Amino acid sequence: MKIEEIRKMFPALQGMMNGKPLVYLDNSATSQKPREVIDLIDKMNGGMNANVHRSVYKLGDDVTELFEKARDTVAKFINAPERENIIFTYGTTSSINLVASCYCARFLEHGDSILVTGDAHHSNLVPWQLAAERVGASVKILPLKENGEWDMAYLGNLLDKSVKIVAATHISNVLGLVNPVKKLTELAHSLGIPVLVDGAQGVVHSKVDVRDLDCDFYAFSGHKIYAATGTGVLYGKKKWLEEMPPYMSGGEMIDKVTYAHTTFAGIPLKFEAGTPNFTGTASFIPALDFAARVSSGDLKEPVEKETGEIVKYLSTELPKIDGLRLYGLHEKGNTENKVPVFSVSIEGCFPSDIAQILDKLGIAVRTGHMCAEPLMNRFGVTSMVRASFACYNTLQEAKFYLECLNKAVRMLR
Amino acid sequence: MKIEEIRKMFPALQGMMNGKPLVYLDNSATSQKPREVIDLIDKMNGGMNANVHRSVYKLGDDVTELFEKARDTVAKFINAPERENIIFTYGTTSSINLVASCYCARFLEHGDSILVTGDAHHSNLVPWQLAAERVGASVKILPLKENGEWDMAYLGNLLDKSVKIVAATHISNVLGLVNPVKKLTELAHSLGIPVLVDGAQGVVHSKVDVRDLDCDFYAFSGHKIYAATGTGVLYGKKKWLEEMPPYMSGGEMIDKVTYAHTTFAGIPLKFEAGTPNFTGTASFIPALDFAARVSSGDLKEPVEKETGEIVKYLSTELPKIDGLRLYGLHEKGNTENKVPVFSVSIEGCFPSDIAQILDKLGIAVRTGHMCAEPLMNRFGVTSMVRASFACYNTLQEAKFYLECLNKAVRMLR
Amino acid sequence: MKIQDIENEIVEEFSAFTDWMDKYEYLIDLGKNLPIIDNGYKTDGNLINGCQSRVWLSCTISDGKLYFSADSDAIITKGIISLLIRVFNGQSPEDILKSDLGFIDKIGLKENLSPTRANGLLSMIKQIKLYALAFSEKRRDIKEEKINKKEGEK
Amino acid sequence: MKIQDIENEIVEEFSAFTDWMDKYEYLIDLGKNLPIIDNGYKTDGNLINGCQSRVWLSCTISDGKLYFSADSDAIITKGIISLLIRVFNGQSPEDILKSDLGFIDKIGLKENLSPTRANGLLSMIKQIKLYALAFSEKRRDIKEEKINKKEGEK
Ligand SMILES: Cc1ncc(COP(=O)(O)O)c(C=O)c1O
Ligand SMILES: Cc1ncc(COP(=O)(O)O)c(C=O)c1O
Repeated sequence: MKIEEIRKMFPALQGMMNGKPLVYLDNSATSQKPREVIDLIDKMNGGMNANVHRSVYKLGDDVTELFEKARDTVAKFINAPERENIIFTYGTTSSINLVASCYCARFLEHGDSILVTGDAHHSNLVPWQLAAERVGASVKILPLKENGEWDMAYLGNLLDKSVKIVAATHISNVLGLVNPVKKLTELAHSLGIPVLVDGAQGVVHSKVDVRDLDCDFYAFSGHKIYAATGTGVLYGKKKWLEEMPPYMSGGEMIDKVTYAHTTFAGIPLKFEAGTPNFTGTASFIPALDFAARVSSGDLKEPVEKETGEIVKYLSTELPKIDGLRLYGLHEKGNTENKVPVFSVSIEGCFPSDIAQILDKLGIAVRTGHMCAEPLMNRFGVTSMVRASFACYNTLQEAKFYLECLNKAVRMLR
Repeated sequence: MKIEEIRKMFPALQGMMNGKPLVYLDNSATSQKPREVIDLIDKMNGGMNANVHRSVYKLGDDVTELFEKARDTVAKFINAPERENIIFTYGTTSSINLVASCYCARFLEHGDSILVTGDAHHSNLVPWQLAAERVGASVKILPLKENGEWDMAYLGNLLDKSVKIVAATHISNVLGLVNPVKKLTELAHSLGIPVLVDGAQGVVHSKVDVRDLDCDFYAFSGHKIYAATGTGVLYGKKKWLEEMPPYMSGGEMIDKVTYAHTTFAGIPLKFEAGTPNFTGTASFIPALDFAARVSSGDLKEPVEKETGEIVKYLSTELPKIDGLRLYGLHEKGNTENKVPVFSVSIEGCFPSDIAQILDKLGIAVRTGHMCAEPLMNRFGVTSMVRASFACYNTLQEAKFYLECLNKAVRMLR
Repeated sequence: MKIQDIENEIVEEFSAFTDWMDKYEYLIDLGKNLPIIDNGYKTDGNLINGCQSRVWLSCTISDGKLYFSADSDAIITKGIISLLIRVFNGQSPEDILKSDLGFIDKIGLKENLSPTRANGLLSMIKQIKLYALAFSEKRRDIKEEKINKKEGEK
Repeated sequence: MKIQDIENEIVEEFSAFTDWMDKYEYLIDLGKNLPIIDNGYKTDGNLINGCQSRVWLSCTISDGKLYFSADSDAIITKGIISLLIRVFNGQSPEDILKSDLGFIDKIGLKENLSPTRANGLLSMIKQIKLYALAFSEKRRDIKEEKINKKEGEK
């Protein structure tokens, strides 16, 4: 019943699709927004709107204050040591591109290498490929085991002196496994190698503490964690952020500009060129307030309970479908580190056919390579069907999904 | 009276500041939003929300359609030949950085140069400085005349074979003069040199036709033209966009990805890495629908009339204030190419003092270097006071501004 | 039979279905029965990449009429392809160029042709029209022959 | 006089003003009368960059008490500086470190100390406290002397 109350906070969940009540299971692609987020954006667009920083009037003060409060909120949410560790970007992709561009410009040289985990989203692979190409460095891949876990056995060999940075997936958007990021970071640090964590899914499905993880960078998107689209975060340790050159330039990220030469502001502004998405970014405040209730507040217990049941249910029931392969499950059916993200392929049933039938039944799932083509190749498929659940999804929806999936399979075979 | 009706479409204009009715004259920094924009964003956040591209369910189709319709809307608004000419970015700054990075990566070499107009906003200067620095090229500046116009006499000498691109300001955010961009482009093209136009203000205050201007790139921000924050446009000719390497990478901008190598999608997607700000970007539809009414529709006449009167009034009355210098006015008091952006300095009155007093009177203006420090240096000041008017501002507000400015001066002297 | 008549015929057939499930089951059946393209023609040259599913299309001309065979890895897509082929097969390039395929909307499959679905169908229709265009221009001076996509694009 | 007492005195004085204009006019007057910092001290070392306006601050110690002189290119900022100097001048480093400047809020000038205004005032207060900190730690082993910002920061 608690989940039903949570659902009421999200207007989108009251919607219909193709004449059926919407069952939204594409949360790893983007989350729905709680009422408080919608209202804040509405309020800002409707009046609390003025460009941030350096204005000398009340309205501008108010918006700037909100924008900077969002920085405090994010810092607190991931337990960053200081607010200056938080750079606002436009999403995980732009956060990672920033590091791939600026860290590598400063620290990557010909012959060096970058280690990327094999479950990487394109956004945490391609920027490194391009950065490596630019200087003649290479990208190495940490292989995956058959069940989707990192194959840590390879790590010793891969982590050598040539590696200048490790790019790791906290939780893969395909496999839904919480990876041993802390352990990886310890190992990398023992060789003096920094670690960037792609937390696009990790920040949604686990309680993130960047000081505990001790990672050097942590990237995530606002739109996947209840905030507005076009918002993102890059957490970085100060020592790196201060050493790195700026990424984009222009606007208020400067110290002094002449026609001949420019010096730059300190962090975080150095990395925030141009007018930021101040309205969207301010929505981190209500979004993360809500997320904190889920990860450590009053909603933790009911959500954990429901999610746990969903994971158990689908981990057990999905494989009963004839010819179905479920990707990303810890050995011996251990569901401890599994989050409610279920990617499958089913013999004789093409993913987009399944999704089309589910669509007619009101269910939104994702199919295709899910921006992880090499991962598809790893498992010998071109496409999967993914159902990804959020804190507002119910066991009942999981059951309905299974029922409809079975129906689709019957129709297609 | 027509203007009063326009004002009613903007909820923010009904607001108060410091207990006084808000007189918002900081429109060059960011515009207020019409009801239709606010409502669309509200509707999307409240239900019409799913990640764009490649989804196989109705909700995703609907959002994708809206996002792509925004592309058509923008293309039509600036008369781009094809929808593929339109790249969605996060603002003018990110549009210009994209070109400075990708065009220069491909076409700028050691010893080359870039010509930037002397009225450039930092966002159209610093990215070129950094791009030039990277390869050992230089940045040349087209000087300004005392009245703020480009000094075209220098152009012949400056435009030589070493110049690989010209970065021009359509309308300066400080001077408010419509620059002869078409003429500049003709000259540059006669030498085979492409031209990027910073249209952050130009797109708001003039009817932009990129085919008529014949510029190679045109950049602008959504938030200054009634759309959501965190949105922007880069128009580019296909021949350049196709030749340029991608900027950010990751997400759906790929063709094929393997661990070893990646190939990229065609334009425009090649330049749109990661989840775009789809909700914000969709707001270009109602925003530009409104802007089109102002630039060429039923609101053109009343707005032109009111704006014309504001320009005449302030161009005449401001200079009557003792010790006041008004920057950016065509010779002989010609106000034809002047848009309602008025930057001044007043002897013995420091800009931020003036703004603080105006703030108490409900008036929002901007002070400081306005992201154009070299331009301040050019005129021997560190700071100005700028009042910038939008289609919804009235002559009455201009009069009130003048009255309050006089009051501030009296208090400060 | 004229394109418009075949379209009408299909609309008539689909009017018998009372809900989407019957319709989809019919499409799936059609898809299953679509004569698989000769493996020889399932080449990269005949491939239309659609992100969600791939479509292969090959075209033959005989007696001034065009004939198509096609395949897809998605069965519903294949079912729709089979409808398209039924409409287009044996038609003249000119008639194909003129057709607007209004029946797709009428039988309620519009979303399958939307560019957002990226299932290759839209590109396939574009390709069919390109073939038709190529033949309508070339037919006077070409022999009956099989051409592959690359030629059709010229 | 103690810091708190001076603060109370200022609050008392400001309570006479019925509207913001009187208050601002008073501040402007104060600003005009603020003894301009010796040009010799208007150095880069004493400059606090505040984007909207610049502030120069110099500090002297005498008899274990701190004395400040300052300037700004904005007159209202200067007026507020003059209030701050009135509060801090002749105080011991320890008392300065303990002060919370609650009077600024009480007299309704809070927004002037907000970081968003970037007028240098907040940095100036930080700098004053840094001086106080430096002297409270060093006073036992230093002679009375003038120090510049760089030293104060140590
Ligand atoms: C002329 C000009 N160029 C560029 C910009 C930068 O725009 P944004 O901050 O939206 O990226 C602005 C806005 O301040 C501007 O007025
Ligand atoms: C693991 C992972 N990394 C990166 C991204 C990219 O995020 P965005 O598209 O918001 O930049 C995603 C989202 O699809 C993701 O799931």
